[in-house]
Parts: sequence; C-alpha cells; structure tokens
Amino acid sequence: MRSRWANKATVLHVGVIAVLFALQFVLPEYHHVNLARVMVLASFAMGYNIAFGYTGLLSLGHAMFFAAGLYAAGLMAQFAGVSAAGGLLLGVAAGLALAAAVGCLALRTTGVSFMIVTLMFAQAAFLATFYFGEYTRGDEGFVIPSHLRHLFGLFLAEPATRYFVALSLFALCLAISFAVARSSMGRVLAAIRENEERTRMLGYNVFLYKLVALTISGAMSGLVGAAYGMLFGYVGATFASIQYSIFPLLWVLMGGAATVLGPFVGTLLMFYLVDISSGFTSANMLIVGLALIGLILFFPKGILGSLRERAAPWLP
Amino acid sequence: MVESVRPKRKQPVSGVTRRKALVGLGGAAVSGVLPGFVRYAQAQSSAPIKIGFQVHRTGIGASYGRWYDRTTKAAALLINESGGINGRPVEIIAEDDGTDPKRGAEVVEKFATQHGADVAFGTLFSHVVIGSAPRAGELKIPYFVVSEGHHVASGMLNRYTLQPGITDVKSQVQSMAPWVAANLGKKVTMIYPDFAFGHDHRDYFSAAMAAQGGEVIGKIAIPPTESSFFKYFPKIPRGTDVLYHVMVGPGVLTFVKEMGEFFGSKRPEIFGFIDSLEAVNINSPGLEFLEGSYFWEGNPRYAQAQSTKFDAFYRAKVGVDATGASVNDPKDISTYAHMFGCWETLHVIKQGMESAGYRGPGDRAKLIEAVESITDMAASQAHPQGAKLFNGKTHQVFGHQYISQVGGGKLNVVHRTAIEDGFYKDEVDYTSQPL
Amino acid sequence: MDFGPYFLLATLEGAVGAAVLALTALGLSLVFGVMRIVNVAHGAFFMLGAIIAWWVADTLGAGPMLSFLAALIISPLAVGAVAVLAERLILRRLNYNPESTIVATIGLLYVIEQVALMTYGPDARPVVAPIDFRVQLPWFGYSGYKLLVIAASIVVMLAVWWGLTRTRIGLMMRATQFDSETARAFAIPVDRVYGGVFAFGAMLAAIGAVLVVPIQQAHYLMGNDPLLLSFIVVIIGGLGSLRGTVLAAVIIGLSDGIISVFFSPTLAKIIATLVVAMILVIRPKGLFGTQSA
Amino acid sequence: MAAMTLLSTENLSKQFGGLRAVDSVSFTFLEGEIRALIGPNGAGKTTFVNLLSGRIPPTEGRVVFAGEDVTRLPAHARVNRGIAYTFQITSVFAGMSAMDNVKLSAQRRLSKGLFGPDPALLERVALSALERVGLAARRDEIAGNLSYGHQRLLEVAMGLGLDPKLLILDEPTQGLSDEEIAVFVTLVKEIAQNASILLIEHNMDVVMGLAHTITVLDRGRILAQGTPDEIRRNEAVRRAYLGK
Repeated sequence: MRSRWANKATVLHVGVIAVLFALQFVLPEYHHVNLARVMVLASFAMGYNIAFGYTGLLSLGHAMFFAAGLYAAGLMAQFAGVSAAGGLLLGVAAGLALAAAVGCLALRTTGVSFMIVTLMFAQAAFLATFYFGEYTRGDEGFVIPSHLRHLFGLFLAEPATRYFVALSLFALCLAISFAVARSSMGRVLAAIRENEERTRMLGYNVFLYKLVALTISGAMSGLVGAAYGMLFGYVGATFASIQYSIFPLLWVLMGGAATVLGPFVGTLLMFYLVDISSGFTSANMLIVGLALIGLILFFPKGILGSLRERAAPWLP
Repeated sequence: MVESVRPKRKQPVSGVTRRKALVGLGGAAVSGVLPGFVRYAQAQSSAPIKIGFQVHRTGIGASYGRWYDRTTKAAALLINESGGINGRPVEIIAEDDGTDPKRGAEVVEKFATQHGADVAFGTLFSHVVIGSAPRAGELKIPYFVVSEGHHVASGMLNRYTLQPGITDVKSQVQSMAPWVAANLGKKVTMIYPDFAFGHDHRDYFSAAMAAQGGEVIGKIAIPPTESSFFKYFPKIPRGTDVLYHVMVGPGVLTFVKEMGEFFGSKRPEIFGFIDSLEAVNINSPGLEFLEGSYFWEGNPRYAQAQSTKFDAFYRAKVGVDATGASVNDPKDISTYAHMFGCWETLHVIKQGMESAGYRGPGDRAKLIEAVESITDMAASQAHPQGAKLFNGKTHQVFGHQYISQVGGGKLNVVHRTAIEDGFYKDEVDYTSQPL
Repeated sequence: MDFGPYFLLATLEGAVGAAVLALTALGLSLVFGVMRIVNVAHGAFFMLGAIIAWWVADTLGAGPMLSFLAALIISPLAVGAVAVLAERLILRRLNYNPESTIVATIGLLYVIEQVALMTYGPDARPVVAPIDFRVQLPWFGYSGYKLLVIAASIVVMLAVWWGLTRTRIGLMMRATQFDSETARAFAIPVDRVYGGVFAFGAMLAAIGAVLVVPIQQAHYLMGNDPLLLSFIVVIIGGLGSLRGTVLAAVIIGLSDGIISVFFSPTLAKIIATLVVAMILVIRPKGLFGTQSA
Repeated sequence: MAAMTLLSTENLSKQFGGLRAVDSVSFTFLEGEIRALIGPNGAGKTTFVNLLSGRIPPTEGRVVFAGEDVTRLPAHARVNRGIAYTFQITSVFAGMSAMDNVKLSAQRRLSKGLFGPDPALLERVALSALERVGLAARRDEIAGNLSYGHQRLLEVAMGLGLDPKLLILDEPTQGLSDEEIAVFVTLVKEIAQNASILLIEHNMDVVMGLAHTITVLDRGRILAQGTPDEIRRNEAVRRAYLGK
C-alpha cells in the first residue's frame, strides 16, 4: 500500500514538472512570463514550507533570507562584476549563513516568540538596506547590469531561457521538498512540529534538527532571491519588507502547509487572483481579501491540505 | 503633414513563427475559459494607439495616482478631440501597480504582451520605475516615466526608458541652491527621509550649496516608518540659517506641526519641497507654522498673476481651480507640482509618434529615435508648465522650477529658475546603446 | 540643545508613543491571551478608528473639543461593531484555528484597507486637537495635547484594569483565558466572551487611534506600524500578562525615544530592533511571561 | 553473577520555588531489575524520573548511568545512552501512522552518520516492535485514531524501538481495562528480559506482580525500599500510603 502511494506521488510530481515544461510551448507570451515568475516565487514558498509546513517554525522573517540572496547577487554584480552563476552561489551562501546565524539565536524561542524574533531580525535587515543606502540605493534599489545576467552563456532575460531556468529552479526546490518530506529526517521534522518534547525524548537533538531545517529553508530562499534578481534584473528594499515575509506564509497556507505542491498552488492562485482582479477593478485588494476569507472558510487546511484530508491521503 | 495609412485588411506586424502560431492556438484554446487569457488583436493602423498607463491606485503612492490618472485622462481626451495621433485615437489602458516594484514590472509585461500596448507610461515612485524599466527594455516597449527621479539620467536604466515630461531631482535641487544661498542664508540644515530620494537631495544640494559658497551644516536623515519627528529637531545645529526639508509620505503634517511646536516664534528660514504637501491643503490645521516659509514647486499650485494662458487652459481641462483643488470638490487638492508631467509626456509621445510616422509596435525603435531627436519644447498647450529642453542622450528633460512663499493661505511664486540653472554634465549616452 | 533638555524631550516623546502603544497593545494582548489567535487585522481596526474619528469631526463641524469627544465615543463603538461582525461571520466559523485565523485576518486587513481607500481616499487628513496649548519649557516648546494623551491613556488603562479585576465580566474573561474548557464547564458563555473580547480589543485600538489622530493624521495605511509594535510589545511583555504588556509598551516607547538621542536615526532603529529581539532570545517567554507560547 | 549498578543518584535534589520536590535522594538501580517507584500523590515521583531522564536539570546532586556521569547531559543525549522514557499522558504522534511512530523511535539508532537508516532494516525493526505489543495489524492506522489502550501500547512499542537499557514507564496502566492490564503485565515481563525497567505505578496489583524491588517516595525523600513483601509489611509505608 505504501509503495503504491509512493509511486502515485512520484508520478504526480514528475507529471507536474512535465506539464510545466510542455506549457512553455503553448502559453501566450504574457502567461509564459507569468508562469516563470510564479515558479520562482513558488520556489521561495517551498523553501518557507520546509521551515513552516514541515517543521512548524512559524517565521515572519523569511524576507531577510530572500533579500540576503537578492542583495548578495545584486551587490556583487554591481560592485565586483560577478555574473549569474556566481550570483546564485553567493545567494545560497548568504541565505544559508544568515539562516544559520539567525537560527542559533531565534531557535532558543518557540511559537509566537519565534515569530516575533524572526520578524525583528528581518526588520533590522530591512532597515540595514536603507542604512547602507550608499551601496543599495535603499528603497529605490538598482538594476543589475544586463551583461552580467548570463548563466553559462545564456542570457537570462531571454524568455525561453528565463522559463527554463525558472523551471529548473522550481524542479530543484520541488525535489528538495519531496526528498525532505519522504526522508527519515522529514519524519523527525514532522514529529517536532507535532510534539517537540516527545521528539526530544526519542533521543533527537531537536534544536539541531530545527536549525538544519531553517538553514535549508534559508538557503533555498537565498537561492530564489538571487535567481529573482538575475531573472528580472532588479534589486530593491521592497523585497526585504515585512510584506515579503507574509507572502510565503500566505501562499503556503493557501495551498496547504506541509504539502509538496501546496506552495505552488497557493502562489499560482494568489498571482492570478491579483492579476485578474486588477485587470477590471481598482478595488483588487478587496477581491483578494474576500477570496482569502472565502477560501480559508472552505479549505481550512489550504487547498491541497484539505484535499489530502478528504480525498487523497497519499499526497506528500 | 501627418501621413495616415489605413490598410483594409488585418496584417500581422511581424512574421508568424511556429512558436507564435502555437501560442495563438493555445491562447485561443484557453481564452474562452479564463478571463485573463483574452487575446488582443495585433495593433493595426485603424485601431487606437494603446498606451499602457501604470498607475499608483493602491499603496503609498495612491494620492498621486489619483491625480496622475485624472491628468492623463484629460490629456488623452484632448488629444483625441484634436484628431488623435496620426489620425488614430488614443486608448489609455490603466492598471494599478500597487506602488510596488514587482507588480510594476508585471504590469509593464502585461501591457507589452497581453494588451499589445504601443508604449507604457506613467508611474511616479522611483522604485517602481527602476523595478519596471529592465523589463521594458527587455520587451523593447518604450517606457515613458513621470517620476522626477535621477534614475533615467544617471544611466542606470536603458534606451527604452525616457523621462520627457518632468525635470529630475538632481536638476531641481541644483537650481534651487543659488536662490536659497542668496536670499535665505548660507548655513543650511537638511532634513530628509533616509531613502535614496532623500540621499539625492542631500548629495546634490550639498554640492550645489558649496558651489554657491554656502554650507550644509546639519544632515538629519529620518528613518523609514517613522511617524513622529519631534525628537529629531534637537539635532538641528545652532547657527542654522535655513532649514531645508523634504519628506515623503503621510507623516508630513505631523512633521510641520511638531516643527512649529518645537520652534515656536523663533524659527530659522524654512525651505521645503512641496512633494510631501502634494494633495494636502496648505490651510490644513497644523500647517499655520508654514506661513512665510518657502517651497519648491514643479508647477505653481495657485494660479498666479503671471500665469500663462496655457496654464489656465490646462487647469480647465484637468478640472482644477485657481487654488489647485478639484473644481468639483474644493477639499480635494491636486498634486499640481508633478502631475503636469503626465500631460506633457502624452504630448511628447504624440509628437514623437507623429514625427516617426508610427504605425505599430514594429515602429517602436523609430519612436525612441524620434523622441531622442526632440530638443526644444516651447511653452504651449502641450507644455503648460513652461518651456523645456530635452536631452536625447540622457533621455531627461529640463525645465523651469518655481519657488513659492506661503502667504495669506496661498502659495505665491517669488522666483522662477532659468532652465540652464539645472544643467549638469551628461552621465550617459543612451543613443549609443542598441535598440 | 544641551544633553539634559534633549534627554527630557526624547523621554517625553517616548512617553507619548508608549501611551498610545500601550492601549493598542493591550487590545491585542487581550485577544491574543484569551482567544489564542493572531489578529493581523488589529492594525486595520486602529486605522479604522482614526478615519472614523476624522469622519465624525468633519461631519459634525462643531468645535474641536465637541468633535473630539464625539469621535472618542462613536469611533470605538463603530469599530467594535465591525469587530463583532468579523468575529461572528469569520473567526467563529474557523473555530479560532490559529493558522486559518492568520489567513482570514490578512484577508480582513485587505478588505478594510481597500474599503478605507475607496471611501476615505488616499490622503492623510488631520483632526484638530481638542486643546490648543503649547507648554513653553525653558529649552523648547511642547504640545499640551500630547501631555493630555499620556493622561488619557493612563485613565483608560486604569479603567481596563479595574474592569478586569473587579467585575464579573472581567472574571469571566480571565477564567476563559486561563482554561476555556473548564470555563465552559462552569457555565461561562465562552462564545460570547470571545466575541466580547475581540470587540473590546478592537475598541481599545480605536481609542488609541482617536487619541493619536490630532497628532498624526488619519491615513489608510497608518495601521501597519502599530500592528507590528503591538505584537512586539505583547510578546516582550509576556503572553497573558497585562501588566507586562503595559510595562513593555513603556520600555519600547521610551527606548525608541531615548536611543534616538545617541545614534543616527536609522541606526537607532536597527539597534532598538535588535535589542528587542535579543530580549526575547534571552527570555523566550518575555519579561513577565508565565504562560508559554 | 553479581548484578552491575546501572543507574545511581547521589543527593539528587530539585527545588521549585519554596518546594523541595526531590530532596537529597541517593538511589541505586541494578541491571536487569524491574523496579517500581511508588508513593502518594505529590511525593515527587514524576519529578524524580524527570531528573533521571534529563527533562529538567537538578538543583543539586549527580546522576550516574552505566558508569558515566550524565548529570549535565541534555535529555536527548541520555536517551541515546539508553534511558528511555514513556510519558504519563499518552503522547504518541497523533497525526502519523502507528508504523511511523515506531520508526521515529528506532531510526536514530539505526542511522549511520549523515545517512538515514536502511529502509528495509528500519521497517523490520519497527514491525517487530509493533508485533511485540500486538499492534502489527494496525501499522497503517493513524495513531490519533487508535483506542486509548492501543495508544498506550504504541507508547511502549516506541520505547522498545529505542532498544533502551533502562525503560522508564510513567503510570503505564492508567486508564486501561483489566484485560488490557493483564496483557500489559505479560508484555513488561517479556521486555524485562532485555532491559531494566523503572515503573511508576499506582495500581498495587501491577506493582506487586511485577516489581523485584520497590522504592517508596514520600515528600521528596526515600521512605522505604525493599521487596514487595517487605514493603507490604513496612509500617511507615502503611501510614504514609497504603493505609489511607
């Protein structure tokens, strides 16, 4: 029974990647770039999901990990001429290092205290982008010179290349999520989310596991931040603001926390909710707000989370 | 003079590739299902010129957005009433950018690829411009901004981004210094937001003041998200002749009121940028302290004795009375010092398209070249704020600036700078970039 | 300015900030403590309180004092009514699930902000202070109204404290906070207590907003910072400790004022933020916390 | 063969505010024992075992396990050395299957370095633990859906998964029916062949039926210690506890 489930899930996820690959040939230009963007942002949400969904770490500071990657890649491009490949590596390193450092401190707390501590660290990071305005240009931000936005000779602003890179990033993050969800480590993380004390009494160093989860999550966020900068060419303080900490939380909760595909579903839904509603009304936030309330009333565990509960228990 | 070409049949502007055919197929397949997937016909010569208008309807820029919207609609109406562009009507496709750089970029993409807009236009806040410009450049859609930021002329952006309707902050600030030094005092303390915009003021004004033999003796940066300012006033050094303030955001009324409470009757001269008081009635309770202080204005809010007939015409068309308020609601104050930029930019687009013989998106490169070749703009109905000089290399326009004094519940112009006061050395030559 | 007077000024400013913050945070603390939910729309209630205050003052057109007093009564009631509605229609149906509530209150925040934008508009609008009195100190002048805000906030807080400790309703609230199951067993109408607490929390935010609006103007995005600060205060103070909430508001308000004396403004904010984070790292349950989060 | 000392404490104390919950307890526990820890409510039993398992730090004293001073070791490290603790209040992972619950307990010791355990081996070990408590048929059921008695058995299976040297069972029969208790007693006897057992228990039939030695705590101190018969005859114990 288990192994049949495993196969079903594997087929589903490989299938999603295949469909996304195929879609690039049929999508209109506008939705082509939208989907590329959604895949990148969903990768951020998947990174967040590792911490929040699987481990139960409700962070309100993930914008700082995203921004760490974004600024690492952007500033090194701007001031040291580092191009995309280096930028992506720097992004991972920055997200990883910051998450490990923040984790060492913030993971001494739990629950809402953890939420506030991560929020405060992220707020300090946000303010730092202003304080070092000489380099970052604060709120205004800066443009990454386009000659540096090349990855292995491919120009990232080229639509097909951008789509391919976004898809690769998405597939990578999906694979990481899938592996974590399936691994014995994933089982420990889920145990920590359910009952930290009990997990400790099974001999697990809970702090260390949480730190590893947060660090993976931060590294993924940093990678996505760097990729976002390189793919879309802009670095700015907005991406370090509280809003960009709330977005991944919202996307994950919409799609279903601790589901591998939930972050993607949530991100896609929110993107088109904003996009379509702002096409015909300036009251788009009203529609988005009502939609959020309506959805959560009917899908309290998010779309895939509720689906898993009601119809598809095999969803990882 | 204007050549109007009206072919009888639809013809795609560019060749149909396999991918585009597939795209069309896919689009057709889903367009019936999803409202977001409507395929717009390729621009054709009989169809309207589509101008994508990126507008701050929500977010921190919403006050500006509302008036940018009204001004743009009025200008489009006027252009259409007088025959459109190349005989074709102008259609404004407005969409909210949420005053957010990410959404801004998405909106530009939507204009270019979804609506098939000929050009994109509009937005004010610098971070939205800078976030959107790379995408405009990549999609090769001309992007006309009305932002007053120095980002265009600094060379940070690209050949497809232009600012032909409003002077940039570097030029504005620099042209203020001689008058301030000569009339208000040589020792200046600056209070500015700790944003890039504030840093531009700090850096360019300090340099310009030094050139006038003056000195900026205090630089007080206010952090973002601050809502109370009183505690910063003690940092103002003794011996300050002039307090120079530029604030952005809703906190400005607090700022002025607290300044009044702090200084009481013994205040230095005060010179500020009107940006923070755009859309705010100068007679609001709490602003009494501004009586006798000075402001930069991009365009004088209150009609002046020396105002041109062009200004009167423009006011009437946009629906603004002599006090800068909406003719329908005297409490509804316009963003008069900036919004003329939308009006003038649309007229520049018209001028550029007509001289390029613009027929559709295939002529976008020609449009850029045509606008780059514009130099002098005379004061006219198309340029009610005054004459301007456009620099095709830096994509930036230079115009007159106004200094007004608050008196009798009005803003009275006391000085108009010469266009040359705002000149500086070119920092980029966009014409050397490929199209 | 010399150090002494400057310090005094920063302290006064900090105290005003603390006074408003304490009220707003107290509202959040009650909701957080009793219902165990994160109300992201708390800042939106604050904003709503401010713009209704403007609307009341503008519609009445009476003298500043009368308009202000009317706003002080009408605005919290109106905001409380909105909160009751939200609690009935949304939160109750979600069974107060903490995670669902976050999404729902984010949705509520969007709705309230957009409605405010569409009706009230994007501009910042002032309300005239009920008293126009400038206290002239030897070194600088100070707004008499700001001193009044401090006093008013103390009065409201004392009233809340009295209500919670000396009345039957307060007892029911504390019992529910302590253990909602047991409270139910003792025939306490927990559902109604939840509705009441949610409304009362929103009303406290609205009172804070009415007090602040003559200083700060009403604006449709003004709720975000009070929301963040209130959260911080509630957690630093220690979940479930009202005394802690008030003390934390004073500490954070004052330190915001005083740290600004010593550092450049943005650096001061960064330092203050990190200090707060470190307090929680060292004392994860807050300064006065007894309950765990 | 002389029994080895598995666990001992010296002057172990825990102070909560003004209350000395555990007061200078010196205690020796031999390998292979089934020891019952009894005492009236509030005697400090749970606090005492919490000190042994490391869930709370002592105020004074030492804990020595298998010849090593573990006083400063965190709980999870003590578990790794072989002290397993099953909770008084059932706390299986309610959202996971029974199988996953047991796998969690076993996988850490079966893991090598950075890599997880061999899945087949883990499956085998977990299944055998479930078999020993009689839950093999319910391996895929969500733990939260199991009956209370089964959840208690699952707790024990998790303890077995840890393959401990010392298994601390905190009131394992609380809430169980008589039949379930009978099954349980048999199970404990079987487990005791491979591990030492420290049992906190209120049910005197269970205690008398299982324990080799009984330690009686009262007000944080050891009141008496001895075989079941000795304890049954002890006057002080009668007064403090049995005679109520």
